[in-house]
Amino acid sequence: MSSPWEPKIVAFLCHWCSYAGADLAGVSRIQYPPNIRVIRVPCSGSVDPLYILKALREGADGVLVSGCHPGDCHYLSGNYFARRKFFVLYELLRFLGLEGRVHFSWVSASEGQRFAEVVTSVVAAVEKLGPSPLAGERKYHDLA
Amino acid sequence: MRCEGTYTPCLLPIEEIIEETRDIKTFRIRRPEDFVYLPGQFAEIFVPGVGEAPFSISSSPTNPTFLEFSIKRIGSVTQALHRLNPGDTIGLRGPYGKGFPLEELLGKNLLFVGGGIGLAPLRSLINYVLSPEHRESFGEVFVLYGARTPGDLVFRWEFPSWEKRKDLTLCLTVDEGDTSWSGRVGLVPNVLQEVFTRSCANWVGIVCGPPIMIKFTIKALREMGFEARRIITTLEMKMKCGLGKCGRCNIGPYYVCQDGPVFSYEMLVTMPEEY
Amino acid sequence: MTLREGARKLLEEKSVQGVLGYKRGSLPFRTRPYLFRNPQEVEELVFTPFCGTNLARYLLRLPGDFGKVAVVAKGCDSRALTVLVREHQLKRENLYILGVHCPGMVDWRKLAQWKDLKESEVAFEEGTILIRGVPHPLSSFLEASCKRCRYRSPLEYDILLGAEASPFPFEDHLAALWRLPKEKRWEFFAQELSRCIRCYACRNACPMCYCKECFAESHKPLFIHPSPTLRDNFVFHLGRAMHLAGRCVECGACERACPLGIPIATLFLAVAEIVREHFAFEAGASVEAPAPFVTYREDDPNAFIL
Amino acid sequence: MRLSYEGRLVSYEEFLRWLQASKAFATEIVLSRFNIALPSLPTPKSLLLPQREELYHFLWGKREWKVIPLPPASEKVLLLLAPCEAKAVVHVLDEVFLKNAPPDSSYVVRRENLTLLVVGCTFFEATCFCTRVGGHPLSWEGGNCFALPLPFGVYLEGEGPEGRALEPLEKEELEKLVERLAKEALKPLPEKTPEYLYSAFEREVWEEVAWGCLNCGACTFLCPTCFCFDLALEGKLRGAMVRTWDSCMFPKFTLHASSHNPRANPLQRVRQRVLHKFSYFPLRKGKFGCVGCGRCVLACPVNWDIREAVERVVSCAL
Repeated sequence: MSSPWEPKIVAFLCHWCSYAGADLAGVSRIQYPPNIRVIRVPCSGSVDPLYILKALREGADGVLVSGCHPGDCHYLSGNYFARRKFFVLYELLRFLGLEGRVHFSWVSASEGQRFAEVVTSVVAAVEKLGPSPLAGERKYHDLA
Repeated sequence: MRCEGTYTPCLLPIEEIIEETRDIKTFRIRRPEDFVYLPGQFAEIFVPGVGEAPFSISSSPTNPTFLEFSIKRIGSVTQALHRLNPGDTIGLRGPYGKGFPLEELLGKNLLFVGGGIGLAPLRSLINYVLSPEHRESFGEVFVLYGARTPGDLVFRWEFPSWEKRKDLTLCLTVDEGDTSWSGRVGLVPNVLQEVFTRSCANWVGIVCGPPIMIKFTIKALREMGFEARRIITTLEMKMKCGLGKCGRCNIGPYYVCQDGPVFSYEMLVTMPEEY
Repeated sequence: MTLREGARKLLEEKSVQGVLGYKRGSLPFRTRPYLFRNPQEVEELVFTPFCGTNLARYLLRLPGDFGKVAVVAKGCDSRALTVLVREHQLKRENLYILGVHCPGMVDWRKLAQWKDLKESEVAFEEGTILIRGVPHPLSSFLEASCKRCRYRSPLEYDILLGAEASPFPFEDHLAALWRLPKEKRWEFFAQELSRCIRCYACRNACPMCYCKECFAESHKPLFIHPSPTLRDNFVFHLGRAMHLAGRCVECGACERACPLGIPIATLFLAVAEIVREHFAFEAGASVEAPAPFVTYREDDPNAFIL
Repeated sequence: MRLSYEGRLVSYEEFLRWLQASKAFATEIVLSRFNIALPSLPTPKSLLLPQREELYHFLWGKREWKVIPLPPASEKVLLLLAPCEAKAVVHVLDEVFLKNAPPDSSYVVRRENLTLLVVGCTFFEATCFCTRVGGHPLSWEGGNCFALPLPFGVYLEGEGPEGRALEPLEKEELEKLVERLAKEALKPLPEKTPEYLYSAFEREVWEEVAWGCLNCGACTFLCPTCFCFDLALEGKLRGAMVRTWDSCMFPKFTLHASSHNPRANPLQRVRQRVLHKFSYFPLRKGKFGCVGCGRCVLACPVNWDIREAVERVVSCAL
């Protein structure tokens, strides 16, 4: 019943840039792996590190947070604040030996191609790591 | 009701949903044959994917075909319940608790005082008493029911059938009337002293409603001369198991889920005030 | 002036409503926080290398109208007080800080191997601990957070009492962990985090965890399940670590509180280290410097971003 | 059940061989006394009432909900535990999960598969107070067998390996031990303790007693008698109803959906823990809900001591 493992990646995308970038990738018919589940957020600065941890807890093998390039934030400085939080989380996860599961990127609304490249590289990185050691929910999948 | 495992619910479809007020709905489900219960008992309702919560049964055990639960939208489980439609599945386990002390009520006149959704457990007993097979075992029935506004009165669809009867006095009141309301306006404990003017001999007061209403109604009943053991009320506590095991509904030496939820005022005064 | 004299004077002069300090516990080598209300009680006030509880935690529980309170503070405690004052949880004018030099906190659990050891059989000397007359290096009995302590004397105080304690070597167990391959690190943390029973002792002992409702117990939204699986424990401890970024004063109260002896402070110390190294900030070390997460620089680290 | 002195003596080697042949677990208290390698448990509770237990699974599939009951997986186990811990199983856990109808279906299975080997105590630790609450270091009430580690071998009663009778000198040694323990034992709490405490519910002394407590759950989770649990759902379209330990120390324990909380402040929760063990449970079941193992005293981050709390309140109520 169980199909081969495919990484599941939760992507928090800023409404003003990366989400539009993902849209552009779509309408431009740029191919990228279908492993991401997109959650649209108003700004990368609104992504509490808890959301990222929660995504991992709920069974995501990887998480991608993508916002506007530095200087381009719709709310002027949301992504700068986000960068500090993400850096600490990134380093902390690295300290725990869980690097490579949580990724951050800056992708603007005009960078459809770049969005596809980011997703491709994130999926490849997570694929290399294999299933997340935290994704325990998966066991209920055998019920059906 | 038999199910494999002490905490496993039986899945049943909702037959009918009655909209009582803007935040209260009555859910009707088919009564499983082995679901034997008494008025005042409760059951745990499981909403798949959301959670489980205890609710008192608002239908009378004399009704063989269905069970009713009147549920106010407050927490996550009740919110999920309110989103369900007839035909949707819920889980049921129970009945739990002790229910009203029917033996002690035999031959007595019964004064029911309900507030808001607190009428739900009382309704089970009222309809039990009114049923042809039990009516003769009890004396007079007086029902005083109040709610915040006319729109908050539950079971209004049933009141005509109660009002028709000669052996029941129904008195409704609201804290705050509106243009459609021609009835009484006033807080339940105050109205009680106005409308219930008989001698309290051989009467038992049965009170259920929000904690503050219970508190003042009991005070009023005491002033009217009701003995502590002749005042019966129900307590509400956070519950999980319903079986006196999980520990959270513990008040003094009692577990509300197992020894209650119905308590006499006589018992209540011996308990620490942590409810 | 000794600590007791100082405390007694404050209470006798009625310049404070109480002195928050430590008194001897019911078991050897244990102390417990206590609010001394009258000068006679002060005889029981102690300060030993077993006073690890961060008293700032208890200030948060005093009623709002308590008035002025004196508090015994080591280096880390004084940092906690500074952070709490900055975060408007405490009023500096309501505090009288009785600063004490910290001798380093000793892990009482490490003394359990000596059966029926009495307090009188243990003595402290320059960098050593004498147990039944036998000297042992003090550092092997110290709490991990104390071994990498930078501020053994309080940074903020109204009066500084007692003799300066002798120094002990700085020992960085974080660096040793960083040197391990990442698989080994995860193995270590996964094992330690799985042991957690989520009694929340670490959180409740933490002076910085004063939220009215913790995300760990919140039902709406629900972040984690109450059962202690690795993934839920992971979110709990990392979530807390993120909440403590730039706020953790490295007191190690969490680790001391853990009934299972999980080296949980490691996570929070690591975060404090990251913040120190990259954002040049130390919680409670300065009153003026802005907290790291309420400010930013355009040249903050960016290389980790794709 | 007290010592009959009619038991038998086996050598340590033989005893260990027998343990290894049976599937034996030991609690940490017992292990600290034996130098043997057995899988350890913090308390017997972790075996009978695991901290996480999936009660049933549910799933949405083929346009309908399904509930799948999970039969408890349990193997025959020999559990080595101290007399106080055995009392916790027999006096409290069995009382709540077996005798209090209806019995808890998964507890029943696990309990049936459990053989209790009570290991007698030859000394009191600084945290011990079993004799205060009606226990005894050599009692094996409710156990299937009893073992007492002595200098010359293991004294056994009940089930277990064959052995030889005690020599008169050995018997004398055993009697001496019993005498010494009797001398060192703390005297029991006043018989009316539950009533005293109950009557002191509203006393101000609670404020002083509850003051230092941090309101964490370390004591309740490590307590062998604390049985309170939570039923919490996991998953949305498929998942499980999970039973997990809960603690009366947590503010959410009694929080109603309406946001009313009968025990909202820390003092009330500390009082609940003390009274439930020393007053409510005894008034209901006729025996203390505390067995005096002292784990909570040892585990407390701030050395809050339940022994002192009980004594303080009882002395106020007298």
